[in-house]
Amino acid sequence: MKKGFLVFLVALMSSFMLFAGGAGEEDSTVVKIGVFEPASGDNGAGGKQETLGIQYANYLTPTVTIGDTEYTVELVMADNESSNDRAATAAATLVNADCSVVLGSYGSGVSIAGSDTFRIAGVPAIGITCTNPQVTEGNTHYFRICYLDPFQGTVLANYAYDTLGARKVYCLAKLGDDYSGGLVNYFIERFKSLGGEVVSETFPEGNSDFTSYIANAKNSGCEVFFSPVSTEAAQLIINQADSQGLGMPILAGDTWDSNVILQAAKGKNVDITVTTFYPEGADPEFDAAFKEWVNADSTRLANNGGDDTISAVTAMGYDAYYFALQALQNAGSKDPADVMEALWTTEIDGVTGHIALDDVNGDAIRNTVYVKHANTETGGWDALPAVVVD
Amino acid sequence: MNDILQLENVTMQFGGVVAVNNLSMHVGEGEIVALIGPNGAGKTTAFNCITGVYEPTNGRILYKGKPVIVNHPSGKMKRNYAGLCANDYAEERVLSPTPDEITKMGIARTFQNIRLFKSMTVFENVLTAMHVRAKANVFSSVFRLSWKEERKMAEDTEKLLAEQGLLAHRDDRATSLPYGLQRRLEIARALATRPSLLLLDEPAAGMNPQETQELAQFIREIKEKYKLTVLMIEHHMDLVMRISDRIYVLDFGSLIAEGTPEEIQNDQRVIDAYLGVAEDV
Amino acid sequence: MVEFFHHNLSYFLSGISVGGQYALIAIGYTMVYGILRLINFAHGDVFMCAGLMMVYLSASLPFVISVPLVLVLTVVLGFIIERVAYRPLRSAPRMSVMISAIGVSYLLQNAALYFTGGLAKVYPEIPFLSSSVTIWGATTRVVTIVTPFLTVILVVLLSLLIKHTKIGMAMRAVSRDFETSQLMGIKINRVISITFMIGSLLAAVASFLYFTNYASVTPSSGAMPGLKAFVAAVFGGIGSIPGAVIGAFIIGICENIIKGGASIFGIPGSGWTTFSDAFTFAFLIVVLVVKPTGLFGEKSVDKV
Amino acid sequence: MNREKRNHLIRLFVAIAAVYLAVIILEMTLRPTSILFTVLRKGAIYSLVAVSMNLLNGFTGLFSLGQAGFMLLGAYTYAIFTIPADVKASDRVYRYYDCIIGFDTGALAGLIAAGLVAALFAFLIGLPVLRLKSDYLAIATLGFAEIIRAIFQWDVLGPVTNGANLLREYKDLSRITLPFTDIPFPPTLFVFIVAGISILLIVLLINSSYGRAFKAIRDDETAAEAMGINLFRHKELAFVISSFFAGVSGALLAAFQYTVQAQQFESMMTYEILLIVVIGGIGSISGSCIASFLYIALSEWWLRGLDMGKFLGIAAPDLFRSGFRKLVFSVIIMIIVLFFSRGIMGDKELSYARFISWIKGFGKKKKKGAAA
Repeated sequence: MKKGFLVFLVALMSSFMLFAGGAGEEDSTVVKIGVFEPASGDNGAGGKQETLGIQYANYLTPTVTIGDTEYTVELVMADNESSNDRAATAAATLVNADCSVVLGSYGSGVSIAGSDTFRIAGVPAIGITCTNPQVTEGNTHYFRICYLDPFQGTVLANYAYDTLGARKVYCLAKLGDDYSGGLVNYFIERFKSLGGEVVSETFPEGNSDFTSYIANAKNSGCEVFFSPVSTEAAQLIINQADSQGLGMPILAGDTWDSNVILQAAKGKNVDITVTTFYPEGADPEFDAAFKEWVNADSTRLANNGGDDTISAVTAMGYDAYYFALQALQNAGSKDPADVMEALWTTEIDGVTGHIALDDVNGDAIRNTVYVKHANTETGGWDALPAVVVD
Repeated sequence: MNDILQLENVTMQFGGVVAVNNLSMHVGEGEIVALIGPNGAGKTTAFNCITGVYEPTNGRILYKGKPVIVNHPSGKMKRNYAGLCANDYAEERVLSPTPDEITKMGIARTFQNIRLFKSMTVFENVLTAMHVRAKANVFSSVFRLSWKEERKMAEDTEKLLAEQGLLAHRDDRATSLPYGLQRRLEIARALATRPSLLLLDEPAAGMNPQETQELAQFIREIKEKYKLTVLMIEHHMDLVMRISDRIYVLDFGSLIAEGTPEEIQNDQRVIDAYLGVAEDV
Repeated sequence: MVEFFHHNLSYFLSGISVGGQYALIAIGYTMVYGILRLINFAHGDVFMCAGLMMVYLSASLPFVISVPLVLVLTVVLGFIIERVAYRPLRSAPRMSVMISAIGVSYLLQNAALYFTGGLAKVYPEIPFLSSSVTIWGATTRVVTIVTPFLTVILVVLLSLLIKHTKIGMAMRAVSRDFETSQLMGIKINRVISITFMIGSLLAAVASFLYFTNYASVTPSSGAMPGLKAFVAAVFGGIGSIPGAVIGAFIIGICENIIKGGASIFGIPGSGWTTFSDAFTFAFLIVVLVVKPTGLFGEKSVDKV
Repeated sequence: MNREKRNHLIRLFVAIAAVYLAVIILEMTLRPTSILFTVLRKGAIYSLVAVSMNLLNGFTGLFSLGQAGFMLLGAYTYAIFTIPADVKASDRVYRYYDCIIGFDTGALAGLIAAGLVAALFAFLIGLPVLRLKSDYLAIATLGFAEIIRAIFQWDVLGPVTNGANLLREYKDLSRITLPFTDIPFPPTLFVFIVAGISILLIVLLINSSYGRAFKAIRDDETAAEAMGINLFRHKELAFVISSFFAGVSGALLAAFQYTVQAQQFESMMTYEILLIVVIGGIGSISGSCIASFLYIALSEWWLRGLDMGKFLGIAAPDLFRSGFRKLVFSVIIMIIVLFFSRGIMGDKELSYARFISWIKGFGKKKKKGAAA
């Protein structure tokens, strides 16, 4: 009986090996684009929304003409689980699947962690919303189409100091998280240079009790609560801030631009302001068509967080796809090395604005930060004036 | 004759229960001494005190004339101590070596409920006991720089097994042996630590008269061969009477008699202890 | 002193509240350990599953139905886990059973991961429990206040059950001596099943309290509270119910004091909060080194 | 008797040589990004840590759950030692802190340092903790692993550990070169050599006089003590040695991953390793190795399709969505745990004779099945 089962197991495993090994015959008219995004873990919600943007763009434009041949674009997904140690293997999966270019990831830590795998394989990667400078710094294979944390942090610090009039700010980052840690760091740098005072703390992985941090913010006499953490933690913070009566504005970065936040904040006594890449309504045509597409399928709707609010990361994902296609066309080949070369000079006009990369690190040249305020009655975003920095 | 082992006023108290009470005894070099008494008399506890498993509450134990275990009641026990001679050793330095240190000094033991190394073969059981006398440190042992010593240990083990008539079972799992042979293996294993004093805890337990007889012979043989002194706990009176030079009798933790087999056989207190005293007498 | 207490009331409140929640989970650990000598690693995940069940059930059912239903389903889950994953291994070495527990924990987490799609689920607001109250200047939720009282009531009920009912007596007998009580005609399997069911029931109650406070459930939500509760059980002397409860409250309160350390003691933030989890363990190790079987644990003597 | 032993050794040697030859050939023929290499490297690393854990749990009977903590120590030591001094001085890695360590070493020195630091910590931790028994020891070691993790994330130590942030640009597998040259060392071979030598040392230890003493402690502490084996000293020895190799494997893991962060060394990692040890068979070195490769291959490779919409040629994106792989994987684990509770190898080692008899038994079974 047991031995029979063993035979079965061995047979099963050998079949796994067969199928996993031979990924099937190569189709010469297919070009593969890797999607290196988290579908689970802390950043799962954001990763899924970003992926939706890519999928939507792929749905609209499933082919690309490189040279004279028309290629079908195949998206290869790999879930990096929002975890830095899984990122390397997820990246290896994409590389192994012969992707010409990789998009992602949401979250800076995983991008940094996966970066070397792409470097060694010589596959270019396009960061979509990973804002930490270290992603692209000092390498030639990682590009990015969004603005960077020093920029965003400066904008946020100015906003807290000038617009909100705060002189003492409470900063909360997640321990070991490159995104929140980095952004808080640049925020503090700027805020202190403006003459403000900060109280800075971190919370460990897996923490779900924020009441003490909220009490700390209240007790230390801070005027703004700055916490650019993952949406997962954000939900908890909003909830506990409401029940404990935080009584000060909450300020956050691009991660909080998500309907997860809106849902959590709806009907609560909280004051949330975020900075982001794209405000819904900036391109009504795109908005309407995307909403229709999302509403047509329950899985898509679920992946978008249950409603059809458009997150900035979705718009960025959408632009990233077209940016990659443009690069493929410019390269005139689907060879990763050629694409990498072509990316430096690729430019497009996307829904989030004009995208061109600088020639130092391959970062996007952007000067606009959009600001949104959560409307706790309607459960939507109110757009505030965008900040343009020269 | 020199005393190899001396117990002076050894008391072992667990909470309020005095398991061994003011036990004093001595074992001469080359003797076979038996420790007998009804169940629960404290015999094994006394063994455990000698071998360092328990730290006696009070008293002193000397090995080859040197004190090796010394203790006196302290802390909470100071108030609760129910034994005698509480202050006799108060001034002395407390000595409480662990069982392995006792073994290194040259006292080896067997157990009442056989405790062989279950996963090992007969050969490995004995070989393992040689570890205590090995000189190699962990590096030379791992890198096999001490292969000579290692080979010597294996040879000694083979020799020991051959002498005990266990060579035929060399590669059997220790626990697969018949009961009598397991007891014998335990003795062989104890011998592998090269003791001068061997403590046997009920070596004949569970044996039939035939096996018991063989055991008596066997104990005498190894005593001669390895120049041992033997202290044993035993219930089989014929075995005790046949091979012991002297006998100590324990009852309720206290020593009630001491003497040669003949003396003990005729001692009224011993007979009472074993058969019970009628209430109205 | 009063001033100090008043000023930092919110820390103590959340400490006591989270302590009560840990206590309810810890009882499940300690009872199972008392009887089977098994660290039931899956217990924290049973707690998480209770939370997820509530999320899904309350979406379509009113609370009057969904709350009891969650209690029942969690008890069933506890029963099934014991039946499927632990009972077949009753005669296997202890390590195998523990591995099985780790396996179940892994399975529950991954099942939750698959069905939730890896996203945090918003926990429904249970009326009354979720509303805010202000006590002595500290704003908090009703659940924070309710938790310690509910915990104490449940613990008292449980102690009465164990002291005075037949099944309670059987439990005590089994935890004292497994083999003998079997020989005495106690139906071991039944006792073990009931132990698991009680543990799961308390975990379900804890899940209402805990998730109402923290509002979202993820597949890994059970891991940390589970580990903390387990530490509390060891801390109090594993196998002892009062020990587990006291241990849980101590750990809950200490943890919140550490998190508030910068504010409470006026020490500027030098990363105190990094140690809020590690502290629990440091405390445990100190206790174990001083008293190897925990605060109320019984000393076991090896028979030689 | 002796000839049998010699034959056994020769077969063993040939088998090991064949494995290494296969690795070299694969490394020369396949493209370097093949997923097979990921599996081989990670499998070898996990083999080493599983064997080191087996030394404690399987051979010495010490129920320790601190392996992830010692891997963390090893990984960080390796990374900190081998980040080039000029990178340390720049803000490429130490962005928010000024690194106070001014030197750097080669990979080999880094590996040894990794082991030594882990061993040193193990020595200190062992002093209080190893007096505890069974489950209490387990929870205390688990606790120490968590404390180590917290310490390495502490801001104050930022100038050394880079706080809780990633470490990178150290001598990862792509940067390791042949000694005294700039020729890159074949990465998979490197992992296999380091892990292989380490496992060999552990095997030698287990078969030495000290190894027998460890096994004696596992079988019966009281009897072992009565045979003159100092419990504490031998437990401490096993703990330190096991941690040394856990540290080395942590260093290898760091080299394999290109980046390393304290966050990942959580208790789940220790459970994973324990699972591997038990699946392979407690007390079996070859079992631990086989189980590691199977475990990694299943989770990282063969079942990947379950997450990506297409598996065994069946495309069902709604069923095979993210997370399904882990679900299936944990079901497989449960089945193994429940039906093969002694693991793949029990406490036996893989040998030619056993393999042959296993195959033979297999044939018989099959024939019977065919007849029926």
